[in-house]
Amino acid sequence: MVVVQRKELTLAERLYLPEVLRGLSLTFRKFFEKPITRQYPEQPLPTDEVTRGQPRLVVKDDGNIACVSCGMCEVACPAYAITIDGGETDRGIEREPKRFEIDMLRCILCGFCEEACPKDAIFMSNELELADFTRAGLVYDLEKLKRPKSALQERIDYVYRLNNRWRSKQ
Amino acid sequence: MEAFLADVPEWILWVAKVALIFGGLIGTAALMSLAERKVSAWMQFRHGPNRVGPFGLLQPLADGIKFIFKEELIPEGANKFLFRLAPALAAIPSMMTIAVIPIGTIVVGEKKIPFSIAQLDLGIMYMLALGGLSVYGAILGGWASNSKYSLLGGLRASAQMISYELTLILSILVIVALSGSLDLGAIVTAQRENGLWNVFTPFGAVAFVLFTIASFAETNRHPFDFAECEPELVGGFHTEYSAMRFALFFLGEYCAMTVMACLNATLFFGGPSVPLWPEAPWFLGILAFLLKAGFFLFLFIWVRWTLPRFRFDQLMRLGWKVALPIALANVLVVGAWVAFTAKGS
Amino acid sequence: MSSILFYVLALVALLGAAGVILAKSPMGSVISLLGTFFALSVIYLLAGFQFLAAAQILVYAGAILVLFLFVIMLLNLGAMGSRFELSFAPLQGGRARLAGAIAVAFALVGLIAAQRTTLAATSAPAADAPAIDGLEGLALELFGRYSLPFQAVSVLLLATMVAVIVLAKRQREGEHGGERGGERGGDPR
Amino acid sequence: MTKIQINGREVEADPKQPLIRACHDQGVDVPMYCYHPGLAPVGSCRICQVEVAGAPGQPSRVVAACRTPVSEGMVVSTDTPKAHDTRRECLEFLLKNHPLDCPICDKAGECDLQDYAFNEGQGKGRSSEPRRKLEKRKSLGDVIVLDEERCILCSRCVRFFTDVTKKAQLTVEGLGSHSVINTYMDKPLEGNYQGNLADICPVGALTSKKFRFQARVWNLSKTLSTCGECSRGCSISVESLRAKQVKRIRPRYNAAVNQWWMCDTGRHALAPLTRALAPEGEVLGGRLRTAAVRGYNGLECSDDVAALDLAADMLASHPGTLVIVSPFATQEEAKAALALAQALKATPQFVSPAPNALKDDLLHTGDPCPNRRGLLELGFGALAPADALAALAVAPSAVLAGERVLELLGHAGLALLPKKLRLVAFDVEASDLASLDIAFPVPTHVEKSGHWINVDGRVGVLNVALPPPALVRRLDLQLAALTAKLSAVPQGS
Repeated sequence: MVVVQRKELTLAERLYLPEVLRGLSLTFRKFFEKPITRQYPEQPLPTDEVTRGQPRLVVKDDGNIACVSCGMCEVACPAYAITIDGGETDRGIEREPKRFEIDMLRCILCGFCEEACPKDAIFMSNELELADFTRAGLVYDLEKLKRPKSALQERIDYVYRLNNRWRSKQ
Repeated sequence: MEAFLADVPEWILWVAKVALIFGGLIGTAALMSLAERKVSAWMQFRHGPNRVGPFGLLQPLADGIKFIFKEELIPEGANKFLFRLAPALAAIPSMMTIAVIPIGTIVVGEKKIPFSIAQLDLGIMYMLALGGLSVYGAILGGWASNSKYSLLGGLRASAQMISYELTLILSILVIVALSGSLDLGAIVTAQRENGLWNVFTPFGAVAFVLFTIASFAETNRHPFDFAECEPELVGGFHTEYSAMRFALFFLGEYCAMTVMACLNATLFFGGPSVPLWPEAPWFLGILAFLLKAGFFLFLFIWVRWTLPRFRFDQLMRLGWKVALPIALANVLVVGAWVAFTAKGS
Repeated sequence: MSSILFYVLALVALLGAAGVILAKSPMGSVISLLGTFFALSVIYLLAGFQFLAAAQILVYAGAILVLFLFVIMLLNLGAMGSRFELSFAPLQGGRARLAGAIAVAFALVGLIAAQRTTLAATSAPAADAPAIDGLEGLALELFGRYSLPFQAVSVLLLATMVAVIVLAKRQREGEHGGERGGERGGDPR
Repeated sequence: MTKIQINGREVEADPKQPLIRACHDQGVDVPMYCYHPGLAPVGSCRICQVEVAGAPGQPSRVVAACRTPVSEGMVVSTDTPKAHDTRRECLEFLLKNHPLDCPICDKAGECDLQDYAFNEGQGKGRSSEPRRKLEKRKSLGDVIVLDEERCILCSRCVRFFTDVTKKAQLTVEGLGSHSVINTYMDKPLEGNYQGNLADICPVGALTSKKFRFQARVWNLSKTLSTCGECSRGCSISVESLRAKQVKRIRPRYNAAVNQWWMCDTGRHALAPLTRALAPEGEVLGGRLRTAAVRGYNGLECSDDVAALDLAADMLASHPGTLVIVSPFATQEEAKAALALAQALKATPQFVSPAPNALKDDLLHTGDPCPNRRGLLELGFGALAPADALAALAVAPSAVLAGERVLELLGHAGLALLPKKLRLVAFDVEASDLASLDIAFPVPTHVEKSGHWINVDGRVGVLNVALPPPALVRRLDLQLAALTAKLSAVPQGS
């Protein structure tokens, strides 16, 4: 059995009032300190390259989507959030997604799709907000997922750097 | 203007004063609900409500609208009559006590209009009588809700009120003995004539500390808010209340706080007298009163966000074994002192 | 005007008093008693006894009834139901009727006595009344002329308290050992 | 039989077969691209090289297992470093010009080259030369498209036409690194067996135009089934996507019926299987989804139990019923129809359309009735559509049962039938014919299980590849329920 020996209190502590005053002075001093909380919608959360937000599809500089609908992200997705239907295109890559849906209600933002993609077509953007009034509205289609490459560049560079480090250790 | 005011019938002045004071009281209570959240936020490095209006100043209004439009629920098995009566019992007595507080004197030309609704000889008795009734709101509300949390909240409220009311009365009695009157106006006048606020006299200082502690307990405020006590009782006596009835409980609590702050300022800090300047103009007096009362209102919030809640047996021990003996001894010594210095008639 | 008010208040007081006895649940009794106290205190005010009125509210309504409520809630005497219900059971049975008769007789005697005193008071000079009303006057009367009865009543109260404590203590003896429950736990004193 | 040793194990092998077959028979994995068990071996890809011990005192040799016959006492090892190295070098050479477009390639997921490169290949190419640039989308007729860059020149496709259809259409054109597969004179491919090229191509060079980019193969759920396009009853694998749509039909090896092949008619017969669903709440205009009963506004949705009661009453009060089933009826459905015919004292018959012109020497029989033999053996009489319509025109009532029975009888002919005919139909689709009184929905043959008997008397199995619509029940159960209700109704009342 553990017996916790109580600390013998001094007279000032036993009188209690001085301690109360000490506490009051502490809170009063803190009263004038700068708030550390964030005014969320006006001051959004800081994001940087490590931020793993929602997956987005890269639109290359020529205006075409980088995705060739190979289905690797669909396979990698542990939450079965991605559904892709491919189709033929006249572009050199022959194949592009006709339907690319991510059910954001299922998506767990794990980033496996980003890792699986052989075409650098899907990256975790720094977008964090996710809200809608309907469930159907949260199944993002191709148009909702498209982002210009420049918007994702920071993350793309980060992923490349990460992968290069991994490669050099091999 | 002055001539006009001089000719105004007495009853119109009275109605104007009632409107002003009650409006001020309810406005203060509303502002306090905002101040409570703002001050707590600042003490915790937060912003507090700042969405409704500039600096969140319209937040009480938004809250009020919300309270009005929310659904009122009466629990099954509740005593409907008492359940509906309790919020009114909680709010009305504490609002009525403001009537005897002397806020100052308005001077218009030659005419001096005392700025308080009533100047009773037994002002303090009146306050204490009504103040003692405010506990009924908590007790009956807690009992009528047919909920174990509410019942326990009501029980605690009654036990606590009885315990601390003694201390409260005894500490006021010291001031009454020192001033020789139950009239609050007379008490203020006595302090002004002595040139010394009661808090700076040795007995007054002890009484002040006891009064402040007891007033926290009487208004159910931290660190003695056992009647509500969220961690154990979910919300205590008002657990089952919603919408405007809940708002009335809050209004009652904040009005009681306001009155206690005013009383503290009046009894121990000379009410509307300006320090070191007895001939100060009348509006400075009112301002001084408001500042003093404001400080005690701030103290209520300040203490709430500083001290942890007592345990109930600690509360009772503090009340009966510490505060009450000291208060009794204080009364005894003051009585002897007053008797032997033979200042009275 | 004031006499109409008086009769209304008197009626309220009497109804409240009846409610104390007749209410089915203790809570109803307490609420009825509260009504009676209020009516009485307003009657005091009408008669000009401000101090008495305030003291009535302060002591009876503010403290003693709260104590009653506390005890009733602590005992948890069954559900009260959603409205007041009256029960006339206390008025049935021979003994109850006898007791009722005696009570009514006492009340009558009291009323007559009061009536006579009031008549006597009205004949006396009216200058006495404000003297009793004021705090100083009351204090002088209480600690001067009526000092002995006041002390006697205090002794009676003391005796009652002692009796209650003795009764409570005797009942609890043997049930518990030392009474140390309050000493456990955290208060560092 | 010859005794040889494979990886240290004494086994018996058929001396008429190449060594690779002996290895595969023993479960020893030897990769192969150009070799196909249905085609003559040529040994052009060299990926199947294994190590064979030499004569005593001689060093061991590495030989292509597909071109080496089994000989007595051979000691073969597939797992030695030497064999591995040889194969790896060979693989590297094959991959030298192979484009890295697996993400786009339809073969990905079932590609031999991809699998072996993943298992044995190296992570990086050592070549600094640019890959050859060739035509990526070269159409070879209506069915097949060729990606010349992906081709590893195994010549399986060339040999398919020479060995299987006996009508050579493809050749390897050019020399060295300029070699490509091409048709003679750039003519488009013809014949009913072009689709097999996409199956036998070991890489993604030859792909099916119909299936191109339709789905990733690992997403397809494959169900073993039987083709219903002719009475051959080829064994097939029905491959459907997300339990909604049949995306592809491929032949499945069945030595007795179709071996590795199937015709394009069966391969592309997706439309009859994956029928467009009528919009919710609509009975007609496509697929029947609920029972329908003639009301004031034509055919109207009905509860199937109530419709069955009504059908039983109607048939009982109009004796002399014709019972005609579809040639697609399975044995189980035919049995149920037989019982129904007995209960109605009718002669069971089935619609037998005339043979079509698709008949060829290889697989297609030209007979569009997949279960003709089974129905005949159960005692059904064959009835040409014209005869059937003539009989219906004079009959008081009739039951038409089975997938596509109305379609095979001809909607034009059915529309001319007299109104007094009491007609009960069980079909996948139904139009609002004037004489049709009650219609019941049935599943298609990829939505049910059952058996067909093919022209040679071999049993073909049907399995459920797609779930049928919610309220569609099996035909045999519906017919049995109708029979049961009929026996409860007094006859001729």
